[in-house]
Amino acid sequence: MAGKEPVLEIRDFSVDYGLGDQAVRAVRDVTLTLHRGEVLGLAGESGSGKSTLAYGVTRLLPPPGVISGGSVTYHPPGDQPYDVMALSNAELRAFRWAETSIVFQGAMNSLNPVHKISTQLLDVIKAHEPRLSPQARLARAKDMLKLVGISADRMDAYPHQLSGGMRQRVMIGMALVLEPQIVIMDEPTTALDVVMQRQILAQLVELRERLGFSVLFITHDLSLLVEFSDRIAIMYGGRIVEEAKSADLYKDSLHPYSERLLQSFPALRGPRRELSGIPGSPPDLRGMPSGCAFHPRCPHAFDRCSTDVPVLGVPAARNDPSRSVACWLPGRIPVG
Amino acid sequence: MSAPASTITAVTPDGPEVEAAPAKRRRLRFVANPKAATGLVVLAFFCLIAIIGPWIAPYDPSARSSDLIQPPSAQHWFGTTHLGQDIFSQVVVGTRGVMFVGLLAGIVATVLSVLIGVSSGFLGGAADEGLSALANVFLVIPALPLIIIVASTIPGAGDLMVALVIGFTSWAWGARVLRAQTLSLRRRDYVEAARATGESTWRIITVEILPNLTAIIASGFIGTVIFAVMSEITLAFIGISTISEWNWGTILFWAQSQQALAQGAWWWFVPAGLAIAVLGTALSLVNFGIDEFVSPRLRSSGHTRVRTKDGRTVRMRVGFTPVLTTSGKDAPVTPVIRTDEAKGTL
Amino acid sequence: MTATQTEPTTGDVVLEAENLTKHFPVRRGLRTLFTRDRPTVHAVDDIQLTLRRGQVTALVGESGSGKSTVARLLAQLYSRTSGDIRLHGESVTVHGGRKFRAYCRQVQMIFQDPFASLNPVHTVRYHLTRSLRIHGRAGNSAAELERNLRDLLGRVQLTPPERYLDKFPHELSGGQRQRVSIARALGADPQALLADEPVSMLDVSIRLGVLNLLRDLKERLDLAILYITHDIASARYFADETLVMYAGRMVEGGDSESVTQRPAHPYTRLLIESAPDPDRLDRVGDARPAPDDAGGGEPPSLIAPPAGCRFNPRCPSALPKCSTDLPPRFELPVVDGSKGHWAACWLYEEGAAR
Amino acid sequence: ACSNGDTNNSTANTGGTSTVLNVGMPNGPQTENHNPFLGSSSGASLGYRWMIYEPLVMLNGIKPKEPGKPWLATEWKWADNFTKLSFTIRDGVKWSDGKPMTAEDVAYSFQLRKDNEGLNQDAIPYGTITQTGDKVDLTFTRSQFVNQAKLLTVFVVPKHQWSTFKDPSQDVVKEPIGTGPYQLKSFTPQTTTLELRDAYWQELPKVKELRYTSYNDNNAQTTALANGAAEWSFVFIPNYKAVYVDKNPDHHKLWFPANLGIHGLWINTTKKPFDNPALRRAMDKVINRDDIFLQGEAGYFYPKVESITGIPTPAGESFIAPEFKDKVHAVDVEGAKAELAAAGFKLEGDTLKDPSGKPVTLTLTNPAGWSDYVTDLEIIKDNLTQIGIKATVDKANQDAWFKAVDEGNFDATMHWTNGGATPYDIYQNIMDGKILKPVGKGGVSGNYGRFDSPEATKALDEYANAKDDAARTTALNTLQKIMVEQMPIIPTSASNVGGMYSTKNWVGWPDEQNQYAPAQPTQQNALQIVLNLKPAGA
Amino acid sequence: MKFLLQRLAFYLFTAWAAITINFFIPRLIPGDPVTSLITKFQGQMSTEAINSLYVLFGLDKDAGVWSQYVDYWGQVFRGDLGLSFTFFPTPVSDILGQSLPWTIALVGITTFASFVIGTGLGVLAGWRRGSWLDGLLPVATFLSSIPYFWLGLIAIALLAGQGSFFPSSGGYEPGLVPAWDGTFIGSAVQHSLLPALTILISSVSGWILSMRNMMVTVASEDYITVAHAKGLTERRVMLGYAARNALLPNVSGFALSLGFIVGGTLLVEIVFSYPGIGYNLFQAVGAKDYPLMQGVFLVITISVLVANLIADIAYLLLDPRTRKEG
Ligand SMILES: Nc1ncnc2c1ncn2[C@@H]1O[C@H](COP(=O)(O)OP(=O)(O)OP(=O)(O)O)[C@@H](O)[C@H]1O
Ligand SMILES: Nc1ncnc2c1ncn2[C@@H]1O[C@H](COP(=O)(O)OP(=O)(O)OP(=O)(O)O)[C@@H](O)[C@H]1O
Ligand SMILES: [Mg+2]
Ligand SMILES: [Mg+2]
Ligand code: NI
Repeated sequence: MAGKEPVLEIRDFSVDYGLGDQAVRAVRDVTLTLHRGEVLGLAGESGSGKSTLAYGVTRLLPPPGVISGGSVTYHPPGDQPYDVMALSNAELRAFRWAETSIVFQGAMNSLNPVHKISTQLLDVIKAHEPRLSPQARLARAKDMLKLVGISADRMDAYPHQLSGGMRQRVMIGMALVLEPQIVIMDEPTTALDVVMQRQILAQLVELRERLGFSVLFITHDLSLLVEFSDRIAIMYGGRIVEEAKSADLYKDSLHPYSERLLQSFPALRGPRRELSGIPGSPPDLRGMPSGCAFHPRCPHAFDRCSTDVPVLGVPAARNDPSRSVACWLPGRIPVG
Repeated sequence: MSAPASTITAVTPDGPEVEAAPAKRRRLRFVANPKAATGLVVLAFFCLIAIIGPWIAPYDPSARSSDLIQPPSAQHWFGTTHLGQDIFSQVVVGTRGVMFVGLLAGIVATVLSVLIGVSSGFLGGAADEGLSALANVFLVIPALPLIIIVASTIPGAGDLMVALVIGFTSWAWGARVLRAQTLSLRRRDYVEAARATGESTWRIITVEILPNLTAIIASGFIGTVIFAVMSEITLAFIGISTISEWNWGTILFWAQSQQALAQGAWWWFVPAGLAIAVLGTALSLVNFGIDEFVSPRLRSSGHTRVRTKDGRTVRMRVGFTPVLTTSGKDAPVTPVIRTDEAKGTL
Repeated sequence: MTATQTEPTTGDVVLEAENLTKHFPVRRGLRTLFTRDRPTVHAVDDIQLTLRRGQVTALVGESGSGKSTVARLLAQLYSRTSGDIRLHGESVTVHGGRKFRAYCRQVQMIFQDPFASLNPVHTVRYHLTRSLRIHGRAGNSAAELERNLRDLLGRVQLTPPERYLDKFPHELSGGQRQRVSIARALGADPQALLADEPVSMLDVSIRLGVLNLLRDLKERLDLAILYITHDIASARYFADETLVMYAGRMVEGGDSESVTQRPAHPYTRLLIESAPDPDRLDRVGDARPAPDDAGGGEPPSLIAPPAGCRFNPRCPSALPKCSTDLPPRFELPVVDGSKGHWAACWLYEEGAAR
Repeated sequence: ACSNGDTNNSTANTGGTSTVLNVGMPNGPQTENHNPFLGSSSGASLGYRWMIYEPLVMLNGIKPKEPGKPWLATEWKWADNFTKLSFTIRDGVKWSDGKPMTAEDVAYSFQLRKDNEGLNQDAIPYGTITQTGDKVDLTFTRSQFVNQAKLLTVFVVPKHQWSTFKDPSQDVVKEPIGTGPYQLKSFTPQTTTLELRDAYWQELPKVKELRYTSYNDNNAQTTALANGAAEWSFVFIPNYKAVYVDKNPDHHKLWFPANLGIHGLWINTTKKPFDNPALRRAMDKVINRDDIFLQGEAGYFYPKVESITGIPTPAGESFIAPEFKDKVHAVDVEGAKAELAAAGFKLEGDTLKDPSGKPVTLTLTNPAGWSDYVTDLEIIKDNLTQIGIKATVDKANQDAWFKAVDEGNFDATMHWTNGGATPYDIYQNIMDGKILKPVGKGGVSGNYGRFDSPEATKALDEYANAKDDAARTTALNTLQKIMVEQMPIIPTSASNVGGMYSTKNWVGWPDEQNQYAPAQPTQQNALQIVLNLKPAGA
Repeated sequence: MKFLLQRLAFYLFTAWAAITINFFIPRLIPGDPVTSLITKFQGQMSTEAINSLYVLFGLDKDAGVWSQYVDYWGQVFRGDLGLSFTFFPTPVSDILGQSLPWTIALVGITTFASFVIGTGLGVLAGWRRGSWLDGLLPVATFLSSIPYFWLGLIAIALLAGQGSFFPSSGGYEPGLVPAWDGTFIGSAVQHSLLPALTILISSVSGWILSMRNMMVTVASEDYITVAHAKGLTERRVMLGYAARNALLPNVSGFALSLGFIVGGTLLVEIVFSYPGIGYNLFQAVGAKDYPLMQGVFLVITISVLVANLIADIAYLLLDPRTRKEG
């Protein structure tokens, strides 16, 4: 959303798994900006590097993941921006959750099974706001749970005593308890029923209105994203191949991959259209195709696609600063 | 209403060749684990000695000589006993008994644990209840005292008998692990799928389930071998089992009954003990290798330290991903951390 | 062997289920050990189902509604509590042995997770050979077997076959694996395929390929397919007929287009409203009430299911009757050439207030 | 801390001279049981029962021919060819609870044995037991010549205490009352402490306190001896010189005199070709008793049997028949070969063939844990190769071995014989035809080799029931002759009644020069030794 | 609750099985205590004594197996384990009462200490993978492969020489009478140091290794990443999240290992002449002292059962998932 101020600027960001010869680059030179208050959707097929990017940005990648390049600049409201990649461990700890929180895919696995949910909630508050009195902490935790629709008497439950949907709500509540600027959500609802999924997302959107945080929302379900997010970035083979407002992307996608991806979803309403799917299989990180990673599966590929890597930029044909694409097809080559 | 056929052909995957590693290599991959490799080499060495020991031993281990209680020398590498017997020969010849009992007990216990564990896990119901109760009882009843009691009361218990006694009393742990694993395998789709294809129960157990238990069975086998070796040596050492044949426990028994350490004859005592420890270590290493093979998380990767952009060395660890370099384009914004008092100290 | 191109005789009933019921006994605690009644999970109750030659029947419903249980009952992997399963009009109950083999030669099942349904220690060749062998279709010589194997792989478009025959499952992609599973099922040359969520574990971009393949097979081999899914949009795309399950019971059924476009049962409506849909005009973020759901999205307990209509605690338009009496099937009026559309809801009782 | 006896003995040690004697035995933790009748009691196991309960007569086990010392009996007399025995009981002896000891107590002590089979461990055929004044008269149903020693050394228990026991064989006698100079002070599973009584019918000994410590095994006991924590013990120490004596050569002493019991290689005389006495004699000629003594028995434990009659010396010196007086055993390979050749055996290369042409092989069996016997067997096996006998050593489980020996299912084994005051017990145990049972039938109490010699049986019977000494000597000489000619067992070592002791704090121990008692702390004579000890400094 | 009742039923069953095994052991095996006694004395006890010993030990009677079995149960319930032969006529229960405290004190304390120390080191080693603590692992593997008794003997030879602080044998100073006073307890502690150290060294490694592996496994769980993401302190994540969860399987492992530990201590007690129950078993085996053997076995089994029960309860307290409401 042009004009809005950025809250997180990811620049030329690369992530490797392993070191030296065995290194596998799972995220390549990603540049992406999250603006204050928006929901940015990140889509792409399995293995395209969505989670890796999210974990990399918060430096939570498990070994052997290493960040091999780039910067992630965080803009605190009304303060100097700083690079998350340059923080020391202690600084990082203070940064986490207070500024950026994460909701993972499986809530059962994100909650420690042996602690009460109240303990886990209070832990966060205690770690970041040690001055707060225990009563105040408790009150805050209760408020937060109420906000996500969990009654205070479930505070002392253990994770296994809650249903999947409730656990996911607890996680969301926990993510918001410190009122961070950014909430990263990595497929937070894939394990849930569609009914439950819609309920939770509706609640989240409502909370965003109230608290004003930004969301980086990751999923491979494009139809969900189109409906839910302000902007969408499509990843393929570790790179962002297209970025646009969700409505624009849905109506008029520029990258052949996005196009095909959108055609893979059967629609529930409207006329039954023919679906084609995407032939071929996803690229292997160890042996990435040269040039555009999508060219072996692309119906429009031509010579240049297999030699040069397309850069992400505002396509000449559209000249709309709010969208960018990485493709060599005529008219999609960036201006300048 | 139907999709064009062209779509279907287009879908035909001709994706990249996914690492075309031959299957065999995958199964033996755990040998590539340095721990497993070290363990296997040492183990192979002991096995070799067990086989050729009697031929390469420089002396008859029971033969007396006039060199009574001699410290190690060129003639007697590990010195001699109170009867002038060559300890090196005893250790070499004694390897066979140790390996024999260890392996046989391991085999017996493994076969029992597979039979009981897998059938209990697969059959379920009353059979499962009964068999797992049996396993639990054997698990809780202390094995070594039981072995001592049983071994001490069987007349003429030779190596074979000792191996059987150990084998018959130490299958329970493996059975329990296998049962749990079988229970989880039984629920796997591929077992259901095999059933739905029409495979017989017997074939499902032997061909579909058992191969997937290989690592656990192997690990249980190794564990039992360790236990059996220790038990056998213990029995020999406290003079309970028949010690007609030489083994390391017998050597220690003689050393102890002749008060070797009090006499200062450390050489009588140390080699056999070290041999046990080395064999035990080798077996444990193989087991670690298997464990790491099964659960790759346990593998301690070679590179755990990396160099960061400012020249520091940082450990790779959960929760704090190291940052290697910055792209030179934009100089990173100088870190300015809000030292907001309300947010606590940094 | 290529598919015999006989004219699809749509309407031939292959497999039928009537009043199919499955209750799982719950492990008893010590306290309940001595009481008379054993608690049971009412996983499936009173299911009516017909699979016809050359037709795809979709079974949709939320997680835990008993879809897989139905499939397993039909595959005779579970013994049923009551009800009847008829194969070509003949009632069958088999537990194992030769009769079971004879049954599964005609009815084969495909599992949800292609990563779990192939044994990691066996090659593709092994899996397919077994399937052929068991059903006596392996041929008499090695060459014949080889031919049959290639034929099978060809049918699921894994070509060239030699590239896949000696691979282990982990060397294949998800879509390829699912194709191998399908090939294995085809190895028996069945008349009915029970596909239990065959694509839900696959990536979006591959899903469609597998579904298209199944559709192609249906047409070429004249198979009767039961397609189980929780993705109602794919049911619309793929199935001729769609049945909706809720908490172990069928609540609505009819041709796919009618069910998805004109859902009748409140649960079906909730389901369809909740499904993500880019074409929807009002977006999630917009001020629009969440779909009506009085139960907070929680399915009911199946050990003590609600009396009457099982959806009544969550139903926004529940009548007093709903919590006492079990609604029977009510035929719905024909609209736009819809076929056999029905709903088990008191709202459609003759004369009920609409 | 226990390494230096003095530091922790401070409670009892006053000044420079010791008042405590530390006795040790390698018998493991004890339970409180002071019943002198029971071999399983701590009193018996550690030996302190003899410090509390005294015998009627004190006999010296290593000088069987010496008349006994009057102890609680002042006089004793055998009559009617050893079927009658009368004691005169000492006057003025008091029990440790102050009550006087009377002839009634003595009679009661005999009666107790007669009435409880479990307590009559010598299986004495008691007749009548009568007490008149200070006299006690006993009759027996058989001649008790061979049991003389056992009867005279009977210890006496107080009737006033023992008659209150419900079952004397199952009572642990928590508060032992005896006539000995010591009484119980404290008991712990590790250590029993005895203290000196105020009064005693003899001169009070110098040792004020006796501490009996039970170590768990030979190793621990040896260590305790070596570092002085134990001053008196009886234990097998391999390489005793290095491990024990050299730790303090001035004070660490041991003396292991033989008594009349032997150890030897028992041969199954029913098995061919070992039923041939010539073969057994040849085997005897090559077995090196010195090696067995030095290597198997660590050079002291079971003294070597020198005499070819198998009678240990010097204890049995006086019993040896004139014809064998100076015949000592010596290794004689040539002699053995000659003997074999004469009997029709052939030595082909290094294999001996019996007269029927079969090679002679032999399995030597003993329990695995018995390191000295097994060592002996290794030596024997080695020795036998000199005459071409191929022997193998089979180390069996103890029970299996016992059963095999009992039922006669063995080729040859190291085993002991009974012991007693005369060589009769040895010979009876080896050759008595009355206890002979066929191979395969167990429950024998001797003659494991199934040696069937009516001549020997007759001689044994004559010895036990002879009317006079001359007849006895004749019978014993016959037995010796049979032993030498037939060799039913090949004697190697004598039983011992020895001990290790330290002269650091106490002197007056028995030794080669002063053989007043065997040196073993668990023997009855231990009391004599304690009475004889003097502080080293004095 | 239900879980606990189930476990209880299992324990009762195991106890029954153990007692039954116990009952049949002496009936299935040859050899008898009298001959063992005779052989033990190697000639110092006359063969004449055999009959009187049979009478003394009450081995001259015979009864039906079933009635014996019933009698045996009656005895067990009365806590009457019969009379020992080795220490005839001391009741087995007295002997056990005398030695059990020593074993419990030595083994109980050291096992617990070993568990605590090993688990602590394992937590660190697992958490700081790749640090110097990894160097501990091969050493630990080696140490855990050394037989207890061998280590004990070497320790005695090296450390308990003449004039050393470490006594080489016994549970306390020979002259002392057990009492709750400083001298005695000091002496008991001093005598237990070396055996305790031996047990510690050879058993601690097992805990280090298993705890490390559990930590490594747990460290890659999502909730640990979440805990890091929450910005909790290192300590809190390591102890409250990782170690707390990694401990659970180790608790059951702890209970199961008790059986092995009792076996292992038997050797330590033999080697260090420690007056414990393991040594009793050794003696009993040597002397064919069935009542004592049975008694020791029973006590060991029951104590292992009790320890297991305690571990089960601990597990119950530690893992909320096993706690079922209602
Ligand atoms: N530890 C690792 N070592 C090597 N490669 C890895 C590792 N973890 C992930 N990868 C690879 O990195 C790539 C990106 O993975 P990532 O999990 O980010 O994908 P994703 O887009 O989140 O997929 P999904 O939709 O399945 O969650 C994948 O190809 C994966 O195989
Ligand atoms: N073997 C079993 N024992 C007891 N209960 C079972 C068993 N199998 C299934 N159930 C229960 O029966 C109900 C229906 O399960 P089923 O697997 O058929 O649901 P589903 O619709 O296939 O769900 P999903 O979409 O998650 O696959 C569930 O509540 C489940 O817990
Ligand atoms: Mg992901
Ligand atoms: Mg299912
Ligand atoms: Ni001390």
